[in-house]
Amino acid sequence: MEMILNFPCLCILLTMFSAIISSALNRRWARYLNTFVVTLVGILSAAVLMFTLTSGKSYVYQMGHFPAPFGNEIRFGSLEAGMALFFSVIMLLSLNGGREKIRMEIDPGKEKLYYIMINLLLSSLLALVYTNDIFTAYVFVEINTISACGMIVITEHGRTIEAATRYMIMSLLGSGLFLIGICILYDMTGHLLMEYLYTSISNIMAAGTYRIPMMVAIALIVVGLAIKSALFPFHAWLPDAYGYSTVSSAAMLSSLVSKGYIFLLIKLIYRVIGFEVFFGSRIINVLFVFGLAGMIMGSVSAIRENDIRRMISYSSVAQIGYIYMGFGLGTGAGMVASVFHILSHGATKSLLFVAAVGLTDASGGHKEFDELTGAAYRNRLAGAAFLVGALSMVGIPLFSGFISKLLFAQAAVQSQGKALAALVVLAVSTVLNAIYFMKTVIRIYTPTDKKYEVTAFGYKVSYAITLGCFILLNLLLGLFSQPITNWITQGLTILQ
Amino acid sequence: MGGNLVQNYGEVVAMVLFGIGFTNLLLQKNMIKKIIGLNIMDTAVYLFLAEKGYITGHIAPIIKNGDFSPDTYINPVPSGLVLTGIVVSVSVTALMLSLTIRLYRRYHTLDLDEISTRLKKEGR
Amino acid sequence: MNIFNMILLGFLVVCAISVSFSKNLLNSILIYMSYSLVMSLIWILLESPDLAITEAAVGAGVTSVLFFVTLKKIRAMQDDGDREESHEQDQGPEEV
Amino acid sequence: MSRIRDQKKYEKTFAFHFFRWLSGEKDMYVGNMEMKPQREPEETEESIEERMKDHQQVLAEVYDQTKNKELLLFEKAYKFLSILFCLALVAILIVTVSYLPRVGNAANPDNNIVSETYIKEGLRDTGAVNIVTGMILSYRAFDTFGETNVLFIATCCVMILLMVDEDKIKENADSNDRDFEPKNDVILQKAASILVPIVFLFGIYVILNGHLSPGGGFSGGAMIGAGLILYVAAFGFNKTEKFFNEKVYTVVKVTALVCYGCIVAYYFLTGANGLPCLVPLGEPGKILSGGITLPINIFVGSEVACTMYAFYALFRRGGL
Repeated sequence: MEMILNFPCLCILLTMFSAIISSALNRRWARYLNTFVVTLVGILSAAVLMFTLTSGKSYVYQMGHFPAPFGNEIRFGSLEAGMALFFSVIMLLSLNGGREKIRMEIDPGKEKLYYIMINLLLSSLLALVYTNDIFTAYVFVEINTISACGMIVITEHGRTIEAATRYMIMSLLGSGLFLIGICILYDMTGHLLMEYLYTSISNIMAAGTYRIPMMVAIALIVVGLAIKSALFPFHAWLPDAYGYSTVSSAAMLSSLVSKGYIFLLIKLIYRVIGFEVFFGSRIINVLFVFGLAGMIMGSVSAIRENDIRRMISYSSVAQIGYIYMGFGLGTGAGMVASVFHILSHGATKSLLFVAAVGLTDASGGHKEFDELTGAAYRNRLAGAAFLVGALSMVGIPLFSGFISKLLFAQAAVQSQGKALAALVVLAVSTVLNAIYFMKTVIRIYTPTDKKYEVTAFGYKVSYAITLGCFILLNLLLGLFSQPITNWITQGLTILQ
Repeated sequence: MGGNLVQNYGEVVAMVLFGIGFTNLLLQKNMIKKIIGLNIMDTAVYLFLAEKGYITGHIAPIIKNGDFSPDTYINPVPSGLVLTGIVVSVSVTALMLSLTIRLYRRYHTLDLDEISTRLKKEGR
Repeated sequence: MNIFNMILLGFLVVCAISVSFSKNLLNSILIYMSYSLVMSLIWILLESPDLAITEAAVGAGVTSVLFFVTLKKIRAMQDDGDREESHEQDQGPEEV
Repeated sequence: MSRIRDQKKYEKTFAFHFFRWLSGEKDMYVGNMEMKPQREPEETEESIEERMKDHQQVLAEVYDQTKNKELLLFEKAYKFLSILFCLALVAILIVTVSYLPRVGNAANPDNNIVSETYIKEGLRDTGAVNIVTGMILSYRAFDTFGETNVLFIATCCVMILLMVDEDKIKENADSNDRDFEPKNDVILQKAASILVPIVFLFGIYVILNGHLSPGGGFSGGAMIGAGLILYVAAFGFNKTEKFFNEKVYTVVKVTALVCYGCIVAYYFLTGANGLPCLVPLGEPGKILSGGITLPINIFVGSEVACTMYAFYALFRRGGL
């Protein structure tokens, strides 16, 4: 067996080991270890991505000495490897961009614990991406939830505690539904591995024996994951959690944690439930409606917001609505658009959070729009980065957001019966996006006389490099959209 | 309605308990009761799984007298899953309780609704 | 044994409902503790001694202790807040 | 050889202009584009005060439940709908159950090749007489390692929330309840001095016999943890610190987790690459059997015991 096939398993084990060892180190070494491990995971994932792209196949890696239906397994193709690479890149960049803030906002005694959370978050994300066993997925979903909670509460602020409590309650409701869905599924099929589940489910659907329980189980799993990834009516915890936690946490929560659940859902749709069964069921209509509602309501709430961080958070609600709308379209093109939007939103939202912190710091730490007037002149790079992020979110060509909107529109046109609703809401949501992002951009580019205390934060080299990398990532996603969509399409085909 | 409702009474109870736990977690105002609801919900799922693994007349899966026949022992898989689940739920419970302590220290109440109302009253 | 199983299951439902409607937090924690114990009995009846032993140690033991400690801490903070108002506020529950 | 450019020449370079632009001191195109600074709208102190007061009042009245009838109505409707939703969920689940296969039937789909193989081959493959323990530690080792990590991360998260710095302890007294330590309760101490050794022994028995009888690392570890908690409750933290303090805790936990991780990593990598596992399975029924089950049980047991004690200690006094 080739060495490279061991890499995904090694990545998961490495991140777990680094978390365990970090608890015995001091904070500086924990930081170095964390950076090293995240970089290493990125490099290894890139190697796996190259390997799977050239071979065009997917591989099953058995965890232990026991073959298929008995032991645990992980499985990787090009899509999984690419996602792992993307997650580690975004994690590295958001950590780097918020490093100063981490130092300032987190109690030095607890910084070590923060890096433990990050390491385990990465390991759970990798496991969610690679896993081939749904009960393993449940365990790692819990790790993901707990580490996200830790990342929210690390800043000592009453609001974060309240937001974390709400987040935990919502997540636990979601986990409960997810778990009972898995149990019902296990009861009907007797398997936990994805391939065997897939065969059993297609047999059951063909025979028509357990039709109703099967539908209920699928609905429970999908709704559980949707609740966990903050689909529209379940987003009450989100603005406070993103708005008041430290900036790296906010960037990672919006672009990694919720995306991990969504990627798991995509994997379940293709590998467990089956494309035809899922798109033949009514549940996609529910996802479609809630997705559309989220696109509108998230943007409306964002317009009414007077705090830049909370505004970006509400924008996340709208973007998650887009992704679920893509699921709800019920076509392969819709799924491709959703996966692309995971990438583009991940890259853009973390950029916006990191840039926003530069702007607020140049305005004496105020987050209200009144105080942000002219902030882009006080910290030019952050202003430019925010401009790029805002343009991408609105969907200006050249940037990644445009491509995802284009893909959504194309997918909507192809779908039957849902084209009109999807296109209208897409247009309305784009206009609403434009309203609140352009409002902010105009505000930060309006010159003002008011003087603010100059903080050293915005001029750190690492911060500038981070913003540059983010802008580059955004442009890459926007300019090389064709190979990326090809890769996604190919990855989704071999996912099955 | 399918025909197995009466035979599956244990599972019906598990589902009722799941519903009670879910309702408590969603609607109780008091944090402690929410957490108890969470525990009830989790144990209900585990009860459901344990019922699924049970086979009438079979014994616990600990090999006795060199008998390896599957007709002697119950299904071991659900037990293993529940064992994993119990540990997950105790860690989550501990985390929620510590969040409760912090909330109480900050706001001096256990009522989550009251906290959010107060936060809204204070404004941003 | 079937009847016994049914009685225990009925007890579980009664416990769960009374937890939801009990006014006193200490009572609901005690009820939850008995709920866990009954649950481990049921698991013995379902031939899963591994689960029973774990639930008895973790669910009825450690989790309940954690609940009690939380309640005690909250009471302690309460007492700190209004010590002059009421002195006969009940003591924190005994552990174990 | 370094070249020092004089200040005036440097001021003309592009880099100088760029860095000044970056730091917001000067506009690059100041000659090209007219930009008028915006003036702050003039406000007297009174008007600011009035505005803030109005704002506060609006917020207070909007969210005041006793006065705002619409809000009350909305909340009631919301609550009613939530209860309806929960009832519907229970109804759906019960209908689902009525379609599921019967309990206790040996022909159910979940009693398939997988569970049969676990029973038939479990002892030969893993060396554990207790199939459940053998299964979760060998066949599903990845799950179980993840689960141990859940415990670990939960401890870290509780530490983030409740850990109190040594110097801050004096400032806020309510965060540590050293005042609430037991005051030499004779009955409790006598009972504990009898019970604690028994609890410890039983826990160790359960851990060491995890592959032979019901139980295993998790239940045994929880028992030892409960024993530690009982000891602390009876004799106070000062006595416990003599043999179980933060240092011991860290050493035990990290060692246990690292050893467990190494075993698991070895097991995964050899298994996937088709190499034989060099751990002998031993003779079934003996303590020293079960392949990797026994060492993993010991490590998991010590980790769980540490975690349970850590939860209690963190809850009680915000430190270990």
